[in-house]
Amino acid sequence: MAIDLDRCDGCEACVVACRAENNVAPAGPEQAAIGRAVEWMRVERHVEGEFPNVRTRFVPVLCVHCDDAPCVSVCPVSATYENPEGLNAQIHPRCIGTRACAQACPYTVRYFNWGTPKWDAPLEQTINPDVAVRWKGIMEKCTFCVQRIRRAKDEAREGDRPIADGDVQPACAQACPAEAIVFGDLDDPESAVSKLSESPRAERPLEELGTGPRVFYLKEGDWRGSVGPQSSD
Amino acid sequence: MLLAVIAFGGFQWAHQLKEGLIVAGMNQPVYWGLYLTNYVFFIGISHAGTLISAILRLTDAEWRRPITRAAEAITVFALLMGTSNVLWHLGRPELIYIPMLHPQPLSPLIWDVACISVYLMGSITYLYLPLIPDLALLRDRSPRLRWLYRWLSLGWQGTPKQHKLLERAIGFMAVAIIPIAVSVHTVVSWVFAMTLVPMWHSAIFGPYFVVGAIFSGIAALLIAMAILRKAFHLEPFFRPIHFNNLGLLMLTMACLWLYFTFAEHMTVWYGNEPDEVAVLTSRLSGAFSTPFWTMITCCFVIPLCILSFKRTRTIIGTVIASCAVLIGMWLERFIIVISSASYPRSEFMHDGGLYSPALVEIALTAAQFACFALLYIVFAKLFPLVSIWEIKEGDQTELEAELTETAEARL
Amino acid sequence: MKRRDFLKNTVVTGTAGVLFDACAPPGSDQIIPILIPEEEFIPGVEEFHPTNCVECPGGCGLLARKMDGRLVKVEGNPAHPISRGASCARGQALPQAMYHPDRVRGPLIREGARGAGQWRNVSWDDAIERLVSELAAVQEDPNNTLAFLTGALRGHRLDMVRRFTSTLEATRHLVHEPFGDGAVLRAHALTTGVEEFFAYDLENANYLVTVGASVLDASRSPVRFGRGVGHLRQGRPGRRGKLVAVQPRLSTTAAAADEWLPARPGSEASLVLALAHVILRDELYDTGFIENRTSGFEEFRARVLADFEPELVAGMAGVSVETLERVATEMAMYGPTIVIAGDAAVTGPRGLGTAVAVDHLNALLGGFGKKGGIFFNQDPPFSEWPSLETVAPAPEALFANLTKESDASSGIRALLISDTNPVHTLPLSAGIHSFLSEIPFVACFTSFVDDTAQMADLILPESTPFERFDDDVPSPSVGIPVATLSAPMFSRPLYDTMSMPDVLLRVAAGLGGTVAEAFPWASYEEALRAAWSGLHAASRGSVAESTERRFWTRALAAGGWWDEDVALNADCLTSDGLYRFELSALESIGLDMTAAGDTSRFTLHVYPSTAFGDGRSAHLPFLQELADPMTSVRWGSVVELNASTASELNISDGDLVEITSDTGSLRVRAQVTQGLRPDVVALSAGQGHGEYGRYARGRGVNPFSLLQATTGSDLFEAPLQATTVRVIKIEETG
Amino acid sequence: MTREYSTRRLLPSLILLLLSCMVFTGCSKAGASPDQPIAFSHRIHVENQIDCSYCHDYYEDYDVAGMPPVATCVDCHSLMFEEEPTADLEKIFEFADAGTEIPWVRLYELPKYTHFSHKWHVRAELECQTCHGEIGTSDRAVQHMVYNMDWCLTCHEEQAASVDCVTCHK
Repeated sequence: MAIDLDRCDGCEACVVACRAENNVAPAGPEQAAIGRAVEWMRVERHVEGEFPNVRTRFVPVLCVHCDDAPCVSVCPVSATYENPEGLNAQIHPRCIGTRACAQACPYTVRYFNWGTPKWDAPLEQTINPDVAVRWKGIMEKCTFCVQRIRRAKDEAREGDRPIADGDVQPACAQACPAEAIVFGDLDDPESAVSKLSESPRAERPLEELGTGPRVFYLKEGDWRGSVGPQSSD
Repeated sequence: MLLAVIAFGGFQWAHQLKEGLIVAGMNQPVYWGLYLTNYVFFIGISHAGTLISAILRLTDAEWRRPITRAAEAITVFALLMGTSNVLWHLGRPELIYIPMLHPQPLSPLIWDVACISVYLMGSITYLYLPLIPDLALLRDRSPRLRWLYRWLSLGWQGTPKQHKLLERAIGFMAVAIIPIAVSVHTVVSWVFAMTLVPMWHSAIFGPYFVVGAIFSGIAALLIAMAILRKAFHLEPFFRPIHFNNLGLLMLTMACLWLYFTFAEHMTVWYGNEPDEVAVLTSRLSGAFSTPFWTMITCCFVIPLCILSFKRTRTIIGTVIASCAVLIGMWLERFIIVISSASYPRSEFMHDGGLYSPALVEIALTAAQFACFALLYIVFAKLFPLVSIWEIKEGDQTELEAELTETAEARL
Repeated sequence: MKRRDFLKNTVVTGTAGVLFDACAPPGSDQIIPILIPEEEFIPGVEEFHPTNCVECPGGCGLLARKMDGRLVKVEGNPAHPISRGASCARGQALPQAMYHPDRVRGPLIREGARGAGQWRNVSWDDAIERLVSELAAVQEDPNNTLAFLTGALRGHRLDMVRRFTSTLEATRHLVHEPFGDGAVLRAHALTTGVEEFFAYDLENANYLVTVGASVLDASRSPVRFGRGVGHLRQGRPGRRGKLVAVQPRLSTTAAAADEWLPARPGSEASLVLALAHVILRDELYDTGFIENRTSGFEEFRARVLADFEPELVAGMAGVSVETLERVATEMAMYGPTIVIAGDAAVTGPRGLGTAVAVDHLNALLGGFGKKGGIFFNQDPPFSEWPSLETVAPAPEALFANLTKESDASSGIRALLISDTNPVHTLPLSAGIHSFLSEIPFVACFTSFVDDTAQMADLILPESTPFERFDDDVPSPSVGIPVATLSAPMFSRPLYDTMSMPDVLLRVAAGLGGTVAEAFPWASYEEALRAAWSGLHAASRGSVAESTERRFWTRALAAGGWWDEDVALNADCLTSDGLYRFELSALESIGLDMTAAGDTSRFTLHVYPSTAFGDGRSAHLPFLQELADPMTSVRWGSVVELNASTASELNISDGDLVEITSDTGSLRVRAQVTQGLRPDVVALSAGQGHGEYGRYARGRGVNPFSLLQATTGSDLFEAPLQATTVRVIKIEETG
Repeated sequence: MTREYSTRRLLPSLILLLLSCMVFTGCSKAGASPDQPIAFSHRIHVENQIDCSYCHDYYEDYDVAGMPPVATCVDCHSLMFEEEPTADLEKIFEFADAGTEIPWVRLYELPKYTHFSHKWHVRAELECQTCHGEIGTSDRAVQHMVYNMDWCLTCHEEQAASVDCVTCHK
């Protein structure tokens, strides 16, 4: 996945889209107030400088599906693992809730079900059948919308064709108005995301830790110089 | 009264089982709280016994004879308490057996499980073996519970053959238990050190924890001894000399501990890696400054003042010092666990709530200390806390000589 | 046991259908797919039904995802010219509006005192009978009047209401839309003769200046503007456009911008004209456009050159001369450039001036009709409904102005309210409460008992977009004719609800006579089909079919009709077809703004919330839980203070402060920020509902309660940055 | 003597342990056969050459196999004049007249956190019997077995199907 911070305007459509797609129940005012809100996708805000010269960056933060993930190695029961496609998946029934993975994750993108997720009836009617509803005492995290990947594969298999670039769109990427989020197969050199990952603006979060994140951030470009004088058209 | 505390703890736990950890105080990013703190703390205490008594046994320090068992008992019960924390800590305690069924060898937690279970077995045996002859004694003398003692004493007859066997067994255990004990706390430290979390990811965490463990262990032992001394009138056995010697041992540990603490924080300060410094400042001047400086005082200043002078190195003195050390060491564990967890890498986590323990966590902590005390007392009631046969065995005069000699050496 | 439940129970699959069958809500067993027969409903198979979003003026086309007979999610409709497959946070939360636990599940009649919140359930027949009798009674007495109060309706809902109000005797159509940017529309009308939002060709623009308008968070269409700015930035390899935001607060838009000009509230018009001054002075304007397609240029030029030298404006606006000079030059050099005005900047005494000044600036840069510039909306070729013999309807009046007139309500005997919540979004001082209390009969079309509905006598529950026929003509659009169409995705609504146009039809029938004749349709669907037959007749655009019937089906399936091939146009509709450099609106604009004398008072800046807009989305838990992009606040509100101001007042983050205006005061936690002018405090609209379902009730504070009501006749909605307030720290004990 | 002394004491506890193990393992066993509202016989229908898909009309193309609406039953049974009406046949028509479906009692249910598709298993040419046993020749529907993950995995490994967790877990 590649996220273009220059396009991102912090509208947080991705955050709600993710909630709706993955059945993330709201924690409610009391719990949210003490840091129990679950957001597989959240938008971090970095404000620098003093009035009036303030620079702001919005950074959508989600599981970066590390190539060499700290969370995977610390789990005592391999409830989280890296699948052949490079997704870091969380297998809920196996999880026993040591929260070691959460503590080990340098990106703090693993979330724990402190209590039983609540849906005031009939809100539970909006639950997406493709995604399991988690229960108390287990970890959960971004799956890159694995259920959508599965559907896309099924369709590809149905029409027996290979799965094409852009067939799979996670909820966040689909919702993003600015088209800042691009998802695809990094192993396919032709895919849009591979090309973006080659961009000079591309950088990987906390790469120095050697986690090998699979999410690239394209940092903001400089306006000057990138635009020639007024073109007649 | 202890029972009441335990009962309340149990009730709170039931509540937590029903509602989930939502009733506890932990949050994001502080996923680990008081339970882990207690876990590390008790495991630390456990090093008292076995390690000390084993070392002393091997070095044939004669003065050890009366105190070994008291120490070994601490080990076993502290371990039980420590491991029990895993139950409260887990999100799904009902699945606590899964790590045995599907272990994931790369996980430090699995190493932990392995080491601690071995250690627990080991120390129980190590407590049990020297107990056998005394049990036999009880079987023959005690007015009540004979069936129990008979069952436990495995038909000990005190024949030379059995003695030889026992001695060898004890000798072997004494050797075996030391590396295990050391490994246990090293591994416990690795649970933290193996992550990339600021101020956990440190190479000296292993020895640091071991030192801390022995440190707190001695403290616990001293307190226990003092209490038993009063409660069971064991003055003849637990003599000032014991407190004196252990006090000195503790003093050394205090210095060692300070050295490690200093080294740990110094490197961070000098390295000046922003995320790590964030944690450091929180300890030195930030949210965790109070516990931090209390810790320094309790773990170093107080013991130093009391233990370095013979005049104050009395029973009372050492006990006061020990209490201080225990408090300090608990705080140390607390700070290590919580402060690092509270300040994750800033680039990706801005608003993280600070952690404050909830009722259930405090209740369970109290319950554990109570339970620990209770078990210890029960044990003391049922079994002789002083190894009768060993003292018998050790020729009195020889012992006296050894004692005075060491005493003179100190003066 | 219904077959569907039976299926849910029997199929071997882990669908949530099974999971939650136990706690299925009452009435949910009415949910039956409409497009495919009940028998064909297969668990685990997804369907997508096009619908339209009603949360904001954006008018996105959506696809609603249905599984196991339930609405589980919405996505943007990829074909729709506005959404292009995307959606915003508010759109994503929409399904929760349908399954909200506190939805009104059937018509309610007030029991006990007004506002007491005691209701009696009645059947639709009774409800409509009541409505008819009330309206009939009003009609009898000639000096009675009836008023229909709505938000800024679009599509044929608006036509239905207009038709209704114009057929009934002595009936007024009142409008209240707090962030409706009415001044911008008026300005457009004055300068170009087009009283509609412009369409901006952002994809091809290089330079975008927003004056007050937070186009990326809440104003107008976050989705359309979000995509536009995305392209402006990185859509074209080697060319990166620039975004400049002029507003006192660092809004999400300003934060995303390359440059933020924190102009003093009220100085925007002068600032814009100062930019114009530089462009005129240095003769950087588009001479071709000025000469051929505008009128009144010279007068404008004279005025601007005379009165708005950057040196003079800079001090007043709090923006340096250099910045003004530079930005103006950049605008001219690195075009195509678009300037957009909106929100707080276009309210209050100088609001219209600002809007007009911005139009003029666009004209100077020759933005109209240029690639990467400004175009006018084109209406879809709907066929007209049979014309009425009665006189044309009186133009919509602004509710905000009406309420404050002392004997305003004297004539009004009955009031119908739809798609607006004035009790929440009007300043307290507007006297809305007394206004309503003087009206004998108030009826509300709404899905929820909100602050206004609480004051009603009759509540007529609305169907959600997923349960009703509806159409929409997005505004602002993208310059091509676009009509969104949505059909119910369930054969029956979840609850006993009916959409407002259908109710009007039944009421009209009940009233009989000319009114009944004016509404010759059995259902709103029929009325829509009648109108949409025009699109079929046009036989162009995205849906072209042989028969009208097939056209309708295809249009329903496609989610609307639009014509991408039509040529964009920007021909002014003024008398002479030229752009008019209107000056009268600029009369009031000058340099008379003196620096605030009383330093203990701050200007209160009220802005639309990213999550809630004007507050109409505040009832959705997903949005309440959403951390605001700039303040990170959830489930509540904070007041933003500049860091230096805060330290002067000895206020730090999280302190409880009291904000007092002449008309009210409220207590809220403070948030200290660098992203705000020191002489301004900022509060977000949207929270502080007295009634609006369990998730919104009593959450946060409502800044409208502090605002002073509009004064004078030609003003628009309440001024959002003309109120001054005092801020004091509240010492909390314990 | 020491040894035997102790072993004798240990024996009872060992036996106790064994017993408890047996109890636990005994908990999950297949073969459940709840009483259905109608004594439906798969055998008879199969012998009458009625294809599975006639009633379970989704199993080839969808995740779920599907259960027939009562209408499907009526379609045939209302035409078979020669068959003598039994009480159970009557019930069919009762349900049909009442406009309610037959509340069959469910035999197989997979956990909520798993994803299963009949389609791909049918396309992989698995016999129905593999999972559902000899239901086609029995007069009473009996739960063939309780599926557990190991069972699934063994087959997946044999068939070289995906054994990636997220293939089935959701």
